[in-house]
Amino acid sequence: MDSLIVDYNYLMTASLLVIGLYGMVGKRNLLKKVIGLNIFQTAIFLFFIQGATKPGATVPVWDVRISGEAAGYINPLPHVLILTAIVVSVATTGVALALLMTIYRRYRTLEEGTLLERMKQSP
Amino acid sequence: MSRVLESYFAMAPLGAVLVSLVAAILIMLSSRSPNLRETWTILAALCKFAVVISMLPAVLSGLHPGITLFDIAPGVALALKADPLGLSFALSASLLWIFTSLYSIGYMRALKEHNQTRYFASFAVCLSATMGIAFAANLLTFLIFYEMLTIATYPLVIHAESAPAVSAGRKYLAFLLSGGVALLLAIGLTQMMAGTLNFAAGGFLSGTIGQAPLLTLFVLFLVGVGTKAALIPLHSWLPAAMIAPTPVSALLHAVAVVKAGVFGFARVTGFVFGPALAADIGATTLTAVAASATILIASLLAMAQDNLKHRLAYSTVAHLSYIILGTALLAPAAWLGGLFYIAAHAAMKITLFFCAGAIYVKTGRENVSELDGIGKQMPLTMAAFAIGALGLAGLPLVGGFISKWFLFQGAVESGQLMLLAALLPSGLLSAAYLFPIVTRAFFKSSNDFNKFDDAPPLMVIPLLSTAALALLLGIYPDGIFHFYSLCFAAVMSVLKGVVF
Amino acid sequence: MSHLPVLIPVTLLFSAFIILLGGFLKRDLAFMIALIGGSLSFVFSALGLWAVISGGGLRYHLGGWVPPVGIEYALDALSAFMSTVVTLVGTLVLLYSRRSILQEVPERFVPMYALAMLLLAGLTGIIVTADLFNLFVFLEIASLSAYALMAVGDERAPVASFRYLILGSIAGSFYVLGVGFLYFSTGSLNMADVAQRLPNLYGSRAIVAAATLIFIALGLKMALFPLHLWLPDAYSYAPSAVTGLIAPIMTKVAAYAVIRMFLTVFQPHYLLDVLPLMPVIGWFAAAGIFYGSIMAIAQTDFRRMLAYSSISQIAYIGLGIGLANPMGLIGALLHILNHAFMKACLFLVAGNIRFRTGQWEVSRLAGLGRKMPWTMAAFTVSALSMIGIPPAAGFFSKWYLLLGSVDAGNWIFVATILLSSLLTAVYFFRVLEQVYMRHSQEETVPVNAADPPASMLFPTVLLGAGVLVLGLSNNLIVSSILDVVVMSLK
Amino acid sequence: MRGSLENVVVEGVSRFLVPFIQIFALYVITHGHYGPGGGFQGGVILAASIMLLRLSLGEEYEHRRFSPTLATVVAAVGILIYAVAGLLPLAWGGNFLDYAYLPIPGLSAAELRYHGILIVETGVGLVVWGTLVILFDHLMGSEP
Repeated sequence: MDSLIVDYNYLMTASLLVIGLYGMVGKRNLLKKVIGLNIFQTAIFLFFIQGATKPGATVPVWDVRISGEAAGYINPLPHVLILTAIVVSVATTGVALALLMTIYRRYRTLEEGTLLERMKQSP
Repeated sequence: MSRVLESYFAMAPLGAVLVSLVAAILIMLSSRSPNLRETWTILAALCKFAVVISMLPAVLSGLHPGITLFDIAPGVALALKADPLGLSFALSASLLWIFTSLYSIGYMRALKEHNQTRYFASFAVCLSATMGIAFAANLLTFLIFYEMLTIATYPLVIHAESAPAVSAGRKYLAFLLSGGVALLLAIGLTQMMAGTLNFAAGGFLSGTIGQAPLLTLFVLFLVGVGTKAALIPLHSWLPAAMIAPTPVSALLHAVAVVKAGVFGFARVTGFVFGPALAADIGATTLTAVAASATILIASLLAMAQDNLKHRLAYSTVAHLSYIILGTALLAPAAWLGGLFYIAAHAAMKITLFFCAGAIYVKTGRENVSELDGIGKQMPLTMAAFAIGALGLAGLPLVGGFISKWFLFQGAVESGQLMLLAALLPSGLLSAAYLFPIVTRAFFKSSNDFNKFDDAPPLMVIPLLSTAALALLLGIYPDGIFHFYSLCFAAVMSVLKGVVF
Repeated sequence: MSHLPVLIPVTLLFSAFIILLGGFLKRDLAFMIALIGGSLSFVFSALGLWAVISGGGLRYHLGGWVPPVGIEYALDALSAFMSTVVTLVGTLVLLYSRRSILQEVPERFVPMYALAMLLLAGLTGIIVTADLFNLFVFLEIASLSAYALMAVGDERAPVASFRYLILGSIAGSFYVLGVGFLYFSTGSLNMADVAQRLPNLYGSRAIVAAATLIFIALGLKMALFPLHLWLPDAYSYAPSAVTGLIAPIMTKVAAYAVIRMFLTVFQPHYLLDVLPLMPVIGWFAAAGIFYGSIMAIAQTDFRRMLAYSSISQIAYIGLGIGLANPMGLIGALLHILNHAFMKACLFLVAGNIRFRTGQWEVSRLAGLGRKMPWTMAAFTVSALSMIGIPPAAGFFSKWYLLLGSVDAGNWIFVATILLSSLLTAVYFFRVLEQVYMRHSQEETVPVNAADPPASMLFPTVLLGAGVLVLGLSNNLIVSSILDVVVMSLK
Repeated sequence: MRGSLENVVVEGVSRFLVPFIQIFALYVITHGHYGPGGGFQGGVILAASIMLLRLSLGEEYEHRRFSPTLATVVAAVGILIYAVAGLLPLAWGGNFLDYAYLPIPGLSAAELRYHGILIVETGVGLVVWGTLVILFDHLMGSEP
């Protein structure tokens, strides 16, 4: 528990996670679900980026003043991973939006309740 | 033995299985031409019988020809082996298939049945499965063919494709698949307990496993094979399955399917547990009680049936339990009687079913009460029926007598005098539900049947042949096919420790 | 030959893009390229399997960077086995798909093949990679293409696909989160490396979180009860060929990932003794077997019935994994293979039915047995195999699972396996009865219904025959491949 | 969002901005292998420039200049570049993506790696550019 209070940023990340999850599961509007998904994924990105930081370190680009001292640079690996994860997230969002477009064109709604009704009507 | 012969005998059990499997394919391919199709059936039947009987001298001389194909699960091979017990079963099934094939052709053509290709193909597959069951050298191989038989019989049961046929088919599957599941579990447990599944005369399970697990295992086996053997209360699929065409009822429900059940039981007691161990854990008593109850209840139920095939079905239920009873006792005579009854009962019961079918084809009648005076029109058929009925009642000169004699002897030998209480009345009961049919046919008169007009020769010849076979088994049990010697050899191998 | 691990997914990946280019020139070129790419990848997988059997595992360092710095691809008995299964079944379905897609969604012909190849690339990538994060990337590649492929189906497909997307993304995110915990605890993403460093950290709560998150994620991708909610709709509304491609292999690959995590990353000791997740999986799976079977019985739509049957069959795999003893795991792995064949065959049969009759209602399949004899023969074999009738393949996976359960002394699992095969019999024989025993009434089945063209029939029948061949040769597979996989459990 | 906004300011500003955006994108791509940046980022910026044009000048006009088909081709070419750069080392005895084995004469292993990354980043940039434009078109298009 202590660590959560001291590292308040993790607390923020966790709350973002929860907000995102709520958006995905709790919201009835499909578009809001996608937004929730994005919040959720962003929280995860933040989690990774936070894990990469070191006090007093700088960006992992060669610097003559620091030279080969690894402690002087932040861990670049999570950044690279998150770069990939962002691409994945963009692609997911893209596919999700494309699906929503199709759904909307077909049923003229993105509200889950109305959508289910209309799906029942048109077999 | 020369090398050629040796390799022939190694392949023979496999050949016996494959012959009709290949025939099934040929039958399906020649669906357009009924004559060609039926030629395949007959050819396959003859080939199969030739292959099976060719093993007879070798087996009687103490050899167990067979082949181990390949491992199908770790430590368990797909293996076939012809031992006396298996050969006697295979011999009776393949011999009777020839008659049934001829009879089927007559029956199916006379009734202009639909979908005959499926019928003959399924039939051939059934026979393959039966051979596989007979020659299986271990429990897993046994199970494979056992399930194959279940599935291959299903199309035959629902051949009529009517609503009652479909519901009978469902009942059939429900019972037999459940039985298969019980058998699967039993075999799985055996594998875990014993580490092997290979049949060994006298059993391979050891008593060190403990009485309770062994008894549980035995009950599972009993349920597994008991469903096919129509042991009460697992019997009710059999009367329902009588909706199938009569040749199916004849061969499958008097010879192949149900006999596969009792044969399986003999395998389990004789080659998995061993009679001594089975007696030790109390399994024999349990089985004897169940079998005796089945004999009595089924005989009584048979009397209440007016439909001829149903009456015969319940009679089958009762008489199958003779075999179970015999092989459950720790007495050589009982074993001998039981095993011999596999062939004897097959010959008698198939005759009765053939007769029922012939009557149906000729007159369209299915009920006992409608058969008054039919002996005048169909004397040959009813004469054969009379022979079968006499045999089932246990009268001398017919195959049934030999078995019953030994069964009585075995019951006395093993000290289970109680069982006589079941065996004695059952012969009378059999007489009570079968003889009235004969007397009705010959001694009551009716206007419906006046002149001689028996069934077509393709039906009459088979049923007379099987009746003759029943007589042969009764007069000279070891004649021609050496059923007696085979059963004797099987008993000797299983009960080698027990004084004869 | 040392390049095999990377060639398997990369061939598929690149053919996906070549399809886009080739598709512009000529539509059928897309199909040809897909087929060639799939077959090549299968050949690579088979060669890899051969190499692994004869000479042990292959390890491959992308870009020459040695792990833990670089990304590693590895072929061991498990992954070579899986990738062979996936590419073989995938290629057969690709061969099948052309006519089906031309009939159902002709306007999407080229992109469908590009997406299908991406899907296969993702799946094989998951299989060959030995890097935790790389696995995530491939997981998402596969999932994204699956969402897109499934959305092309009928009216309701986009909605089903969207639901799948939301749940799938939650799963993907959970997985990354879990990997994050692992990475920050161990400092490595390479599976073998992580496994080496983990034992010192068994007490850590971060590892508990990591394991829980990762297994929830993979359970969702695997559609393990109760995380199966996305599956029935997604399978029922997608185009036939797509379901045929996705249903047999995608959930299996997730199951593979579970096994990989269990055997390689977390190690059996941790998941059995320290944090007993495996028994949990086993019990959920046992519940899922019943749930899937019972729901399947309740369905009137043939494809929906198959979808629920998938849930039940996947749970078999889960049960085997949950048993976590050698027999159970062999059963699970064998069932991955067997079920891939059976389900592919069954869904292709469903596709054939749709191709000729345009519908899937079980009650309206009457008389098809005579009109489509080969299709229905394949169906019969697969159905019997699903029920567990020997010597079809399905029997043997159940046999091993049964022995595993007996070995573990878990009688409830034993009863589950046995009873569910009866339940399976109920819903398959209901169909068989319709197909063979009922005569077709007027206007239920088109008069001219017949077996589909050879390009569709051949894969269907081949898969059906494969079910039998696999059944008879299962001991060979078990002794030469699977025994090696479960060695570490003995 | 279909058709031109018919606003001279918006149109003029976008026409003016786009070249700069694209130059910047190229800068990001070409410096990715030794500084912050790379193919992903540059590709996104390139795609953004196309999207800006589509939004401000209208799709019909824009589709003629940079058609959806062209976007697909760009993406496919990008992956081809990546594939060639990745697979070529295989033929010269290296591992997949091991640029040190690229068959370019007169360069040391380190230099080869350095330029190899540039080649791959260029490919990646093209893929991202093309793919994002495809996605955009798909989302904006009236009918699939």
